[in-house]
Amino acid sequence: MNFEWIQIPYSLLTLFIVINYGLLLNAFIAKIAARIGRRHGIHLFQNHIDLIKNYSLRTSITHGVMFYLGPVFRLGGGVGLLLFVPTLYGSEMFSNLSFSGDLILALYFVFFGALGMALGAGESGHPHAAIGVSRGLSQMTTAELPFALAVFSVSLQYQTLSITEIVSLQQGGFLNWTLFTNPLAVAAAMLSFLGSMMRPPFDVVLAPQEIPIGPPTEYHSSYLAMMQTNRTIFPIAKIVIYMNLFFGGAASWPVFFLKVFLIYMVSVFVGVVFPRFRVEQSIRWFLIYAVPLGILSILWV
Amino acid sequence: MIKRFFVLALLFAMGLLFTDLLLSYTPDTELNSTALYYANHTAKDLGAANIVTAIIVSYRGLDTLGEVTVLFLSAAILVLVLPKGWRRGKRKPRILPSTGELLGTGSHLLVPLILLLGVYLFVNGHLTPGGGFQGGAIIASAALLLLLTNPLQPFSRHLFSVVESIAGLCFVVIGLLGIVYAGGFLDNRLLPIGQLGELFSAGTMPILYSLIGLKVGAEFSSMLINLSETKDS
Amino acid sequence: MVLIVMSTGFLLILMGLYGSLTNRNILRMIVSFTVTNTGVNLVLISVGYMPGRTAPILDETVAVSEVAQRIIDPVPQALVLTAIVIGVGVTALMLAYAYRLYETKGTLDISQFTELKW
Amino acid sequence: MVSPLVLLGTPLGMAFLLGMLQNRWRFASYGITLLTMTCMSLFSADWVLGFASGSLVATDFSTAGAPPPFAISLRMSLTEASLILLVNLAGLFSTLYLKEELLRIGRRGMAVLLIDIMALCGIILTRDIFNLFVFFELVVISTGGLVLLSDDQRAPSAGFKYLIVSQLISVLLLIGIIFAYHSTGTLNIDGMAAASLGLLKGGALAFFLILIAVISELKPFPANGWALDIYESAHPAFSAIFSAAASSAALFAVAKLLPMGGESWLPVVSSIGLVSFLAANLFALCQENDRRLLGYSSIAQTGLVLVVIGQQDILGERYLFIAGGILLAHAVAKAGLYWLSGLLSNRHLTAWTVLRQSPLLLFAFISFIALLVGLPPFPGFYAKWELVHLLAQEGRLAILGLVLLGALVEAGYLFRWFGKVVKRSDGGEEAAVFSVAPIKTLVVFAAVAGGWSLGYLWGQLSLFDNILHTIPVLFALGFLLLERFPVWLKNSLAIVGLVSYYLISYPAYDPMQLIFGTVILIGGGVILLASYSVSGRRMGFYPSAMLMFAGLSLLIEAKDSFHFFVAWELLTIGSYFLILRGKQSEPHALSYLVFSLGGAFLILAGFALAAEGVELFPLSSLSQVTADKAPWVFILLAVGFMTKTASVGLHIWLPGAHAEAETDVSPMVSGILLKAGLYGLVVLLLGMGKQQLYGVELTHVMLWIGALSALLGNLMAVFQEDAKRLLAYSSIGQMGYALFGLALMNHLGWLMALMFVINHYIYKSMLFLSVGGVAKRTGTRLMYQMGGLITLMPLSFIAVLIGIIAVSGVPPLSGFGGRWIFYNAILTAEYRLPIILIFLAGPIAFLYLFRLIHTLFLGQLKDEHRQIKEAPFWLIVPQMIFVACLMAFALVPGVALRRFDLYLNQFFPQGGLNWEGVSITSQFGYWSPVSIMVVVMVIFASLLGWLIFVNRKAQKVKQFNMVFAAERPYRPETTHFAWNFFAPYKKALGFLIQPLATRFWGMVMDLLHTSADLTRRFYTGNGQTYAIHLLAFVVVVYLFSMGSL
Repeated sequence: MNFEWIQIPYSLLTLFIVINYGLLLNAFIAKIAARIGRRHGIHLFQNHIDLIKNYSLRTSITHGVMFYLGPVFRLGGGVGLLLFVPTLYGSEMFSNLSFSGDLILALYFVFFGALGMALGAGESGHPHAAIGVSRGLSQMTTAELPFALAVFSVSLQYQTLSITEIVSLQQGGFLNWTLFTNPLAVAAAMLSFLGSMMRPPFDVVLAPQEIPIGPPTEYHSSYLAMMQTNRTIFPIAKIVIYMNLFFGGAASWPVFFLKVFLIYMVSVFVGVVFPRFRVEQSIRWFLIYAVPLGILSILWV
Repeated sequence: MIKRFFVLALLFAMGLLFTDLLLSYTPDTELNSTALYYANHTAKDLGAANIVTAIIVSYRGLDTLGEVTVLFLSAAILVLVLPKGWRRGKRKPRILPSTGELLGTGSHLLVPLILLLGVYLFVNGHLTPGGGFQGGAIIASAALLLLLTNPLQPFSRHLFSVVESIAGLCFVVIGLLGIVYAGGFLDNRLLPIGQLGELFSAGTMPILYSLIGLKVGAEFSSMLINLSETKDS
Repeated sequence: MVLIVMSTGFLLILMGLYGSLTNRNILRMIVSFTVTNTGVNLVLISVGYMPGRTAPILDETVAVSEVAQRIIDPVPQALVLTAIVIGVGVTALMLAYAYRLYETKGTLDISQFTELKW
Repeated sequence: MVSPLVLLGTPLGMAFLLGMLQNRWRFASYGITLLTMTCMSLFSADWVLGFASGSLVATDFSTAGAPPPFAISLRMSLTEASLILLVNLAGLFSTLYLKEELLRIGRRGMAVLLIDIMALCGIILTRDIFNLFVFFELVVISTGGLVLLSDDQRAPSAGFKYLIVSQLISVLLLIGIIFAYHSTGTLNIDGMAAASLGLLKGGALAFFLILIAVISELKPFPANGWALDIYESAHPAFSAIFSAAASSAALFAVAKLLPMGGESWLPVVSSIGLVSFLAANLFALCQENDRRLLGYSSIAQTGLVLVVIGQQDILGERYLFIAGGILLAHAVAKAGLYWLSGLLSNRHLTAWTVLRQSPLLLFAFISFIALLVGLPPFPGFYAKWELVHLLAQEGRLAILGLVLLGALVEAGYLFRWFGKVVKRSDGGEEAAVFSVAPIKTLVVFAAVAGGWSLGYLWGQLSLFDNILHTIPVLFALGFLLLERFPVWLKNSLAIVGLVSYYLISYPAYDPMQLIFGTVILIGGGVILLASYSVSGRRMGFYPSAMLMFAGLSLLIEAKDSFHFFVAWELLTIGSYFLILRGKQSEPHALSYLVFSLGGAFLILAGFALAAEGVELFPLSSLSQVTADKAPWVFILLAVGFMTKTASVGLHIWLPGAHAEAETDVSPMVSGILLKAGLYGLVVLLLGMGKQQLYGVELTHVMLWIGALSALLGNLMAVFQEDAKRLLAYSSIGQMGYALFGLALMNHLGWLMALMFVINHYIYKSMLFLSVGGVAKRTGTRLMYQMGGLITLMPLSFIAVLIGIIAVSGVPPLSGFGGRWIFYNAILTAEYRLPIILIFLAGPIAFLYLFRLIHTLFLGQLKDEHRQIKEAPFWLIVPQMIFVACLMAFALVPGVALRRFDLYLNQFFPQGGLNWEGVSITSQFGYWSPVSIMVVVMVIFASLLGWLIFVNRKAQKVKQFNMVFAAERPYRPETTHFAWNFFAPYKKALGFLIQPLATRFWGMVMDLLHTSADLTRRFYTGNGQTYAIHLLAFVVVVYLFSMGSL
């Protein structure tokens, strides 16, 4: 695979689609949650509106250089993650910039945003930001572990690290999906998925005591807008990876939308049902339940 | 008490060792090679009648040199060990009871004879039993007698040291001359061997033995004196 | 005969050692050592002895010709002489030391001179 | 040539002459003594030269014109000649040293001294056993006199103890002699040997008595209490004679007597020596009095020589070389140390700190210690090397192990002493004064010169090249002469030296060497740039640093085990001195040294085991080691190397050593020195490949160790409060990765390891430099006391930022390359379980890295730091260079790795990478650094640009202008969340980092010390008890040897 200039507009197109889908998805889920709570809930395009509003706002304060870099890292991480992974299987158009690296690139690029965000928040000099970061990182180390193990077992299973090939090897009937050929790995991965979605029971990282006064408040207007954009892109980018690795990928946009929605809902449902863990609890939880699955999956392959 | 038992146990083990030696020991019936060599060669090579003397002064002269050095050393170290300042007699003059007429006269009578005997012994060392060490010891006993008679007896310490030093020097020099003019270190054939059994025979042997005698006498005496003067300090 | 002398010598050695290792008084130790030395000297001369022979001195009784058959081994006698003299030297030195030690501490108990240890 | 009889006669005559002089003529007598000593030394030197030039052969000199068996005879050969030279020189210099004392006590004292020296020569020369006894008695008596030279009140009691013991000894000796005479009919030693005394009826016993008596003169453990008391209380100059000359003479006597008994007695001698060696070294551990400590050390060294004598049956013609090497080195060093101790007033070890006032004396001190420990280039080193090899060749492994153990303990306490001397504050009120008597100092330096020339001589005599002929070593030693010059000059010289040496030698390197060589030499040069920031002279820095670099460069050039080991020792010593320079680094430097030497000894043993008698063992033939030995060799070498890479369990020296070192030293020891261990492992694995022991795949074990090191190193780094310690622990983790990669034993694993070598050098050096700069400015290394420095030290911040992105392996920087290769490597690995640990370790890196950058540069700026400036210019320069390198390496890793990748094909043919164009493809995946960089940069730049555009008018708010629960904080401390940063993490995983290793090693040390402290108490100080000890010793040896014979 080599680079042609045409891939740039294609990638931007992917980006556009994903952003809109993500915004709608968030709004939709918020509405569902509201309806369950017998409330009317937000307007379906509320997120679009907020985003546009925030982007159009001007600010006249900054906390310093890293304060700028934080959101940039964050969003850069999101976008990069999305673009380094082929969105639709088999379509030259939507395989984005995946020529520049394989699965490992995606795996490690996840951290790019997290690191940058942490730094930016730190610059604000706000203690709670640091607390939140320390919690987030602590939880991440073990939350990512089962996923890494699953990825390893999958790449052992298919003897390749190229996402496209992994997807291609799952074609031909859903029974070829990794979900069925290597269920242990998928189980482990999905558990770690819960951890990385910033939803209960693993959302202590942005627990209420950080929300009103942590990074999101220090970050306002266009900074906030960038981070909101990222919050819409990033989960989907991640889900795309899961989809490609475990659920046979998507050959067309409708399938894509469907699979992403379903996978996303998993975390939502779990989040609605379960209460929140403290960080050390979640660490232990991952080590006790998720990691063994991952190890088994490796040994089993 | 435990210590005693421990020591006893150790000595018992040593006793075993010694008995082991004892049992493995069988007296010779013939002279072994070395002794045989001495027996056969002493007379005709060195011309000494007393083989032991020949061995001491010539064959194993280096040992003897060591011996006299040992005495020299202990005499010298004695002076070092004994605390400083005692030599100055300028502490309270020592009042001693008289040692009695008998001892006084007796000593005056005996000392010359004793000296004479000593000299005789080491001069004839190469012919008759006895020799430098015995003679020296006897000479020293004369000094002892004098000390007994009068503990305050004034001795010229310098005389002693000069005598012993000169004797030692001559011993070494004669020995070294042996390397040049004779068969080797302390070879007594520096001088003519002479007639076996005569006084002036056996080359340098009588001279050396006399030197030893003087030296030993001087050293023993100076040791006695030094020790005696520590009496009441 | 020889064995008697020799065993006496060994006995003296052991007695002397016992005395010097159990008596705390320095002078007694020195005396015991002289006993030991005497024993050693006894052993030395007893080794050279041969029954029925005479002292290794040539005189009218011992002719030069038959000397090899008549005299006893002269070497141990020479050695014992040396040993005696050396013993005397060491004893004198030890006595002087005893005096010096008495000077410093006013006691002759060996177990009192233990500032240097470990 | 002067007849040896004159050599004995002259001093004797002079002594008699002295007896005759007047007490008044003190100076005349002193002159005579000095003159005699000088002549004797000259005569014996003449003999030595004669033999050395080969113009002479060993000759016997008979006395009394009778042939040897019947009259006493002396022998003169090279051995005797050199020994009497040693004795006479010791006597001469001690006479010089003793000027005042001798003049005080007068001619008798001088006479005694003369006779003592004469008697020692006699012991060496004579071939008659009774004569030997006479000379021994002379030595005893004169010792009894010379002890009194000391003004120490306790000296007489020590002398008396000696007399008591010597009485016992002479009893044994006499009885032995007379019975030996009886059974062989001669007193001549050669005659007795010819009659093979040991086999005759009763002869064995007689020989036993003689032997045990002479050995007792060597102060063997446990019958040596008296000797220690003499060493402690006697005048140092006499102790010098007592230790250097008397021991040597007695040792030679033993060697001379042994043929009488025959081979069967050698084991007895060896075991006596071994016991003394170990016990004395052990007891020395808890000595506080310098002279007593030296005494213990002399006893130990004598024991070691005794072991060599006992092993002469296997040493062959190298016997003299080995024994002589150890003996002479010990004699010179010990004499020198005693003379040195005479310059000091206070007897406590720490009192030696006053030596710091005179660099020359300090140099003398360390030279002596190096001589004792047997470090290159001193004789002991060559001797130890050959000894160990011969022992291993003959399979006497127990002796080998014990010897090395004792040597380790000895090095331990000697270097602990050195550390105290260099680092301790010279103790306030009871500060020792030290007299600079010119003559005495001269004497000391004579010893130093002797030591170094001995080193050169042994280098010439050894089977291998002379260490003192290698250019790097000379270059390093050359800096000793430049100490007076300012830093900038020396620094420039050093950098030029490193770079030019690289330019000279790199064409000869293969790619492997090239990568290490570049990291070492060029990398060293870059780090040295930082040293320009230091002003003044910086005494001792450059010789040590250059010694380390010399060792490193020799290491990668080494073709055979000897040169490899030499280089290893050199770099260890150099780095030890470097580390020791830090303010608080005394204990850490010590533990570093002890661990390193321990590792070095393991390596030595491994090589010796592998060599199987091959003189010059090429590293390449590690592959031909016989199958039964191979795994053991592998283990020994691997463990040895892993002490350097601080693999978990052997890691406890690293954090302190790296953290406490100076700002520009930390990057050297961390970024460069650690690579030595890796290089060793590379050589080992290339040579021996996979080894199995009892069915256990050893490389598999290494995999686990590597993974554990990676995990635990990272975990421990997370919980540090001290910035430099954090970095140090992270080094453990990084080395764990590299070890893991090597242990994978496949193409990509090795590529990854090499990638880590380069990466770790770059970013760890960079981080240590910037953190060091920050610490320099803020005056603390505790992270929670810093914060908000980003505006004050922007450049340092950039360096750290780039550094941590690289370390964490996040794209697009070079760390990612390592991770990518790692994933491809493990896909082909046979073992999967250890990989899980690595996976866990990976993300943990983020924790400590974020903590590092956050708590230093972000968060709240402290009031006391508001004024500080950016780090010194010369600290920033290398950092910026490193940033550039990092970027370049991230873009085009091919330049460094490609050649190495091809090179690896000859070892691991399959699984190489494919480097076409900008993208790198493996059999599993692909990776294109350039496009990643471009994509990321484009996204990044466009977003940032837009942000800046919309917020162009934004201005920076005040430090506390933030919403804080409706409050405004006023003190930065209250709002800087930094201390115990990862509290919840500690709650969850803290149990993993129990300091087990630390506890274990601490326990070992305590065990050694307490046992030593308890057992040494049986030296009650009672002369009678000592006599009993001696008797017990005799009895025990008697029972044992009679049982064994």
